[in-house]
Amino acid sequence: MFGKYKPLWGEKTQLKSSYDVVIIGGGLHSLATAYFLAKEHGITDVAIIEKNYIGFGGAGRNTAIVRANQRTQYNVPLYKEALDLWPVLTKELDYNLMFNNCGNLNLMHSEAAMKAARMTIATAQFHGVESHLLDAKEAKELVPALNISEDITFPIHGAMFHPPGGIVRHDAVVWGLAKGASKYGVQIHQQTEATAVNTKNGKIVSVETSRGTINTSKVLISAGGYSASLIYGMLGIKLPISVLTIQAMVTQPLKPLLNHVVSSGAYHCYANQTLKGEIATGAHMDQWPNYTTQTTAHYIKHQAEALSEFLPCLRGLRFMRIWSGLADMTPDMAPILDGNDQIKGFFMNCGWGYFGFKSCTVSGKYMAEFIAKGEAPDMIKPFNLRRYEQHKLMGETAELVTYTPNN
Amino acid sequence: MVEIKRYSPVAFKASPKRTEVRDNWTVVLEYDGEGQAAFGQSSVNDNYLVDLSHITRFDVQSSNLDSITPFGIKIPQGLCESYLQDGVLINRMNRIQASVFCLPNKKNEMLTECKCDADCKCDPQNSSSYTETTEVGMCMAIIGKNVFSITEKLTSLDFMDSAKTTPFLYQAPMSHIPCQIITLSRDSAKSGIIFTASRGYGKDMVHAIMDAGEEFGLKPAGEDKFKSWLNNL
Amino acid sequence: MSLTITCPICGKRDGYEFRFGGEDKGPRPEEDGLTPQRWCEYVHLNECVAGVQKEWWVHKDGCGSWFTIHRDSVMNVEVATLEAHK
Amino acid sequence: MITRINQLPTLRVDPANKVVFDYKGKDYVGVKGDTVATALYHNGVRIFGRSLKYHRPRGLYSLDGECSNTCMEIDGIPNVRTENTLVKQGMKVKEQNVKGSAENDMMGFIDKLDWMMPAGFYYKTMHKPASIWPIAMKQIRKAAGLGVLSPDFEMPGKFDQIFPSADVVVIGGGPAGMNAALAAADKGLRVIIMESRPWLGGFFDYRTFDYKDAQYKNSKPLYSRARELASKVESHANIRVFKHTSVVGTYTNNLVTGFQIGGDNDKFNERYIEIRAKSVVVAAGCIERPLLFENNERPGVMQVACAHRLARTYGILAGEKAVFSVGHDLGLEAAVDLFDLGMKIICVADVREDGQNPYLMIELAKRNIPYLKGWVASEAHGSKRVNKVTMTTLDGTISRDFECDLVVASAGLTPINGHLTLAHAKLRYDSHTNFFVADTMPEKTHAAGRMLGLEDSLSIEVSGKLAGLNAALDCKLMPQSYGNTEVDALKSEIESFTAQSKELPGPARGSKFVTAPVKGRKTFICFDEDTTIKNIKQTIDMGFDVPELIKRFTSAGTGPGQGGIPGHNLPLYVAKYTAASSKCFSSSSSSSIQSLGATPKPTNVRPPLVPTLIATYSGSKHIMMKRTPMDEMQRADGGVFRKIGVWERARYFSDDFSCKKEIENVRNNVGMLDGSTLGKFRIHGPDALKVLQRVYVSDMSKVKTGRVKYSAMCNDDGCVIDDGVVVKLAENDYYFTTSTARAGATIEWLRYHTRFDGWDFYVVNLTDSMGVINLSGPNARKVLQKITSEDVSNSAFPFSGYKEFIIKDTIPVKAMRLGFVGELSYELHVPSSYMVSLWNMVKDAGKEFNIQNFGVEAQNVLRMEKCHIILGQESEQRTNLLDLGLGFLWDRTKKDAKTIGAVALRQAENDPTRFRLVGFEMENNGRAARDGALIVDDKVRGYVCTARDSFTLNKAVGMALVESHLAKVGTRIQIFEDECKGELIYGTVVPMPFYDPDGKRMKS
Repeated sequence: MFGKYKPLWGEKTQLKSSYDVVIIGGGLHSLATAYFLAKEHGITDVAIIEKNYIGFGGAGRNTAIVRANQRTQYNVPLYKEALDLWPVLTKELDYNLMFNNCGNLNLMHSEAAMKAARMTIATAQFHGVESHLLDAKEAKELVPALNISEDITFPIHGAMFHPPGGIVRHDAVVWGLAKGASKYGVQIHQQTEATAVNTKNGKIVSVETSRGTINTSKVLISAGGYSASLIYGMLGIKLPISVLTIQAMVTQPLKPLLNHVVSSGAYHCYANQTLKGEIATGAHMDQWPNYTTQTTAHYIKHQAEALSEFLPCLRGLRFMRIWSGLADMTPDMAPILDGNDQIKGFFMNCGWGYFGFKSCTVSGKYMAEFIAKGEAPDMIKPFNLRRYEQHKLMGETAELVTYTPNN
Repeated sequence: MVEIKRYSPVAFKASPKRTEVRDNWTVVLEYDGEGQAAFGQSSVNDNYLVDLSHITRFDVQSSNLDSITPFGIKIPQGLCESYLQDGVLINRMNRIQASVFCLPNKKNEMLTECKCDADCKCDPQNSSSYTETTEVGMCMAIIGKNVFSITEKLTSLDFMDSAKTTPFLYQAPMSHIPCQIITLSRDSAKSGIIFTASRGYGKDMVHAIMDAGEEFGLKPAGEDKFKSWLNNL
Repeated sequence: MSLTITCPICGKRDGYEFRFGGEDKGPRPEEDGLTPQRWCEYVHLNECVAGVQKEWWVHKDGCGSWFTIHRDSVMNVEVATLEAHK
Repeated sequence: MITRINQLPTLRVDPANKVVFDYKGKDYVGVKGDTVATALYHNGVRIFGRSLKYHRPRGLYSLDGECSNTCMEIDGIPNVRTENTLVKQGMKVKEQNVKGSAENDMMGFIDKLDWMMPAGFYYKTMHKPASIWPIAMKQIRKAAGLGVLSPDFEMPGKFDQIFPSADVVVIGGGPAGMNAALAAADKGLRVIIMESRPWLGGFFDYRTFDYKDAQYKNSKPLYSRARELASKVESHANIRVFKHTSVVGTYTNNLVTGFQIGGDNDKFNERYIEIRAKSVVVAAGCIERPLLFENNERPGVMQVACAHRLARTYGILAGEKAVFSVGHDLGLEAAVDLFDLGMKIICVADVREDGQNPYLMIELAKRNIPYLKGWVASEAHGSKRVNKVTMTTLDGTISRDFECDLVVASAGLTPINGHLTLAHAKLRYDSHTNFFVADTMPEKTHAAGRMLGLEDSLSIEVSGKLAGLNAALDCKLMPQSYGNTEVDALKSEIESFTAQSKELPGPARGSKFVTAPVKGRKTFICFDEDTTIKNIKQTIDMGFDVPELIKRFTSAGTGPGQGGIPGHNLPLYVAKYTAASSKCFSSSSSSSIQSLGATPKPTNVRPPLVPTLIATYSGSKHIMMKRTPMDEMQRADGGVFRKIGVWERARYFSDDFSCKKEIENVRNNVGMLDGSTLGKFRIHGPDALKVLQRVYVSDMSKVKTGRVKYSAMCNDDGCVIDDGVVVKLAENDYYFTTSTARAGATIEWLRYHTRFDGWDFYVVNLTDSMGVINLSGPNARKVLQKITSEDVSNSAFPFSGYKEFIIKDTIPVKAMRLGFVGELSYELHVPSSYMVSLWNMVKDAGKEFNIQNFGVEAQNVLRMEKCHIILGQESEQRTNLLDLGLGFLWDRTKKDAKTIGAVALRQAENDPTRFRLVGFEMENNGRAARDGALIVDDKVRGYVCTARDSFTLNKAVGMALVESHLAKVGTRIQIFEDECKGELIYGTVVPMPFYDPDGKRMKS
């Protein structure tokens, strides 16, 4: 049934002196791009260059929550396709990604939030994605632990219920994609640091790494929270990104209590129960740029205060572990998928903020097409970098941009 | 006919025993059960919360603060230093700004010796550098033996910082609300702070402080208790 | 991590009393001949330094001052100068 | 029940003081000072629970709660560490994760199925065919998890929080910590010492040992030395002692967090503690390294200190016949001491080849305890509890079985490094101590005691003293703290102690990492997650070669006890195994790859270091909201309140949330609204006007005395962030209002956007100082005229006028003629303390007109009919000033002002693809579309901002943001609402405003 224990993503190999495509960063978007480059476009001479180990960054630190209830029409179809891909990939990769489509319940705490939810729900439904507005009582029927009384900081008015969303085992996606990509011949080089990207006459020529130089005409940087720093550092391209540390935590494991993902914008908090029984909860970001994956005393206390109010039974539970990762935030909460613009052969996939997990497979799919064909597929055209100088922010958030990452 | 009264943003769950009407404020001099004795003379738990929201306060701003002398008193030069004289408490907020509190024991006839001309920089009511801020905030004092045991439940500020000398100003949050807090005394038997914060938070702030002070027997007290404490400093 | 920031008025305080105000990009650009690219750079684009950078902060829950500090974004600690911790 | 030894001087229980508690419905008796675990053990309970995956029986192992073995449900709270919880009268205790009982668990058979569940088996199974996954998932969920919590559980008890200040925080109340605290406190510094047990004393506390070569002048047992130190510490005026307090987090800049469990006289069950210190001393000591052998977690197997402390601290002998398999002198000491207390010691096996304390060897020999050097336990037997143990030589060549009911097993010590690593110490594996030791220490942090590898009592005490002095030096070197002479004296004192400590024994050699010569199918490296040695091997073979990755793949170290059990063994085992299996590593020249195998890399430790209740972290959180001066009166009038931003506001005044009556009353009569939440500011000083020119889009030099000017502030994208009115009080002296939401950020906005200009201006936030009554409706003037002698006629006080007057010679009023709701309106700004009086006057005056309150929702509809926008409702990130039709406010001529937003507006003004704000009415007398409905064709083209069935206009109208090609009057718009199932509704773009387009009503 289990056979021999062989390396899941291939034996370790020497770094070659050239590849068709070099991908910097060994996270989910990179692995997915490599997988689709190989599978869909027959480009298998691909090297993934990872400084630590695959899944070191956001891939292993995210909420594991997936959903397709975004705000704008540019995003919803993208995330819808991502949702549809989980079962497909489970089969293709022959690796159980453990998609638990338990549905997401996004709490609303004011009339204004209910209006915003209605717009989001209408947008979802317009694109064929299931999503409904519930009142507070209906929400409590779904999640009996909810406190729908008035005596909390943000009383619950209702909720946006999005049944097709849920949780995917994030580590499984990393390992599954690595397994799948390496099967096609993609080389994954861990413990290898990209130190420079060289250009000549506006074209990519090579990548320098801690293990030597690689000649290539195509480079993708999709290194999650580290992308913006790498892209500016290596190529001098500034991005509208602020890298923030985002934290999450789990409680001790418990028999089933929460059957849906519950989240609240006002409380800056989500909570769901993992298959193991832990309540995973998080969402806070310190509102200033950071490359640290440290956690804060401030936040774990804040989280306890928030949960104490809207899921009060959890007061009897213990926090067990808190960790953090990086989120590369853009002012309009939408990513930057671009390439062949400033430098020929240079592609970037960044700015996903805390949406990088939900989107990884589909972003990989379209970035692979972009790299293979040299032209951005329609699906991701709106996510270009130039939208900022054209004063056409995407509106994934309604919030106005002021001088700070948090406005 | 509607009676014209001024209301404090702060209300205690205690019944006033003696009151006095002053500039339309009904100032509580003493509450039932607080004990008649002057501060420091009653027996056990001498910890009191006093509402001083009625005392007149001013904001004063100028790029040349040295030229301004509220009620004839110089504004302290050091940042976040406070100065108490004749019942006037002046707190240096930053390079261009100070706050002025007229405590209950302030003398009334303070400006008689002022020799300024028309735009008198001593008289808050007459100079454009001043803005009256009495109404902006609540103002309360916590006095007694366990003041800093109470405040440590509400803020991480180090009131006992040996680098500071009383009175001094903190501009910082207490119970998450930005406050101006002046430490008047750190003498263990008669410690005391006076603070202001946005008026709207009055009700919740009292609740938070009374809850923190419960284990130390914190009680609401009238203005007289504060005056006797102040006179004892 | 537990950021503290030294306010020029109030001294060293808990970082949560402050609000971040962006990388230091200098004064507003002159408006004559300003291109959309240059303006976008001033308004939106960042260097995203993983290391020490000069940045703006306001003491929102304290004295209200705006000031700059140097901070190491890798360790999330205030440092004395750009050179420190490099 | 076993007899308690109740005469020991080391006891921390009071055997005379009985405590009755409930275990699974039956009364059990413990004594005061017992933990729940010791009380149960005393009562003969050996199986405390069943393990997560295999349902293996689990019992007492460490006595410090490092694993979930003894987690139970207490008083409805799941996963309580019974080893750290004092038993209390009436407590209700239950076992967890069992079907049946812990003793007879019907799920126990799973232990035999381990071959089906190799490392990460769930990734490879249960997805083929896809349809079985949802079913499998349900079963997994049911099987997983330990405790049970009901959704309506209400946490009992009182939880509190404190943020005390200190110069020095000492973590750990053992001999090193106490010495550190005393040293720093003697220098006049404020010290806090935190100790997780309910008493100070650390690992001296239970030891009667009195080494014959002891360095103390008056040789005495270690426990009395501990008590002597403790009484000094507790009586020191500068030291604050937090006992029964676990440190859960340490952070940069010396922030330390923890929680304290309340004692009998405390007013809290638990309280959260957060301290910002100037310097920190970490003297957290050591825990034992679990010994790896088959069934190494069978009930009856326990660590050295567990057996020793059970006897010495609680008076309980853990078993009758014990076999010891140890790697440290403390094991030998325990064997000798337990022997003396009456335990039969069958043999003591020691993995060390040499280095034993000769004195202890003599004592063992004196007692005829067989001593097996170079032997180790290889398998524990007995299905539910130990009845036999197989002992083996390290090379596995000779084995022997011993019958016993207790196996005392420990591979040696490992330091508790979490406090250091959380504060960013970098660890290095030290082959002398076999410890991970801190290579670089966090700033102003000092380690002391056993965690440095010290074993000699005096060395430990001196290291504590030194750490305390160094911490004191940190404090005294801080700016403006102390004079030079004091610092110099301290420095020389530190030097002399350093010299002294060099004379004392240094870090002891630690026992090597050994594993019993077994396959490891039931050798558990992590108890909580049921992770075996075999699992680790499988994982490494699959290419996971970093401990952190192995941890993720096998879950080792991610259970309730976190790294407590596997923290030391996992990295060492991985290093050993990867070094042995060359296939994991290519012949690559990269040194970073090669280095992976040989050097052990610690796994990450994360807060909280001890699992901490959410209730405890939450502490005594208070909801802090702002209330307006009219709060109570509006509630008395039936106001339905909502929390909006920082404020509580009256949104409705009846159950009719369409607000028909409130609206009609304003349109036809007169209503009053509490507008106190508006931001209000005074700006003055020589450069005040310049500032206004910078932040407002209009030409603010044109503000006329006695008039109000409406304008807007934009951000650098040209988007409107705020709107309000400005009044000129005097030259360079203005009063202005902002929207409620922007009030808090206004001053910083002004200062930010002028921070390079060096302008001289002063701003005062007067938001809370002024209550605001919005008096609106055709009868508003009549009402106002009744309370003031000021001429408020339309000619004396026209639309857009500003007036100051005094009501009844007492109440100063700033009055403005505005028209947000589209009627004759006065906005009266008065000092907040007078607000109640004025409100009553207005009500009194309005009685004859039947004046009524109106709330925020009524205002929302009224202004919508007038097409006045509310920011955030009719605007968002994608809309700028021009998109909203507010271009008339923008003065393009004041280029020198560098007005915020102007650049972006110029760049974007000819872009045809932007959104536009339009008014629309529903077709065919249809009902209003819901707010948030979409405007669509085959794509989304915009959305409805606000739309209502207008009682005033007798039709449904609204405002929407649409792409500009749909903005022309007369355009038909298709509206897609949520749940419409494809049934669109339709509207037509109409001119704005809908109500009183000429503004006659608000201007009359």
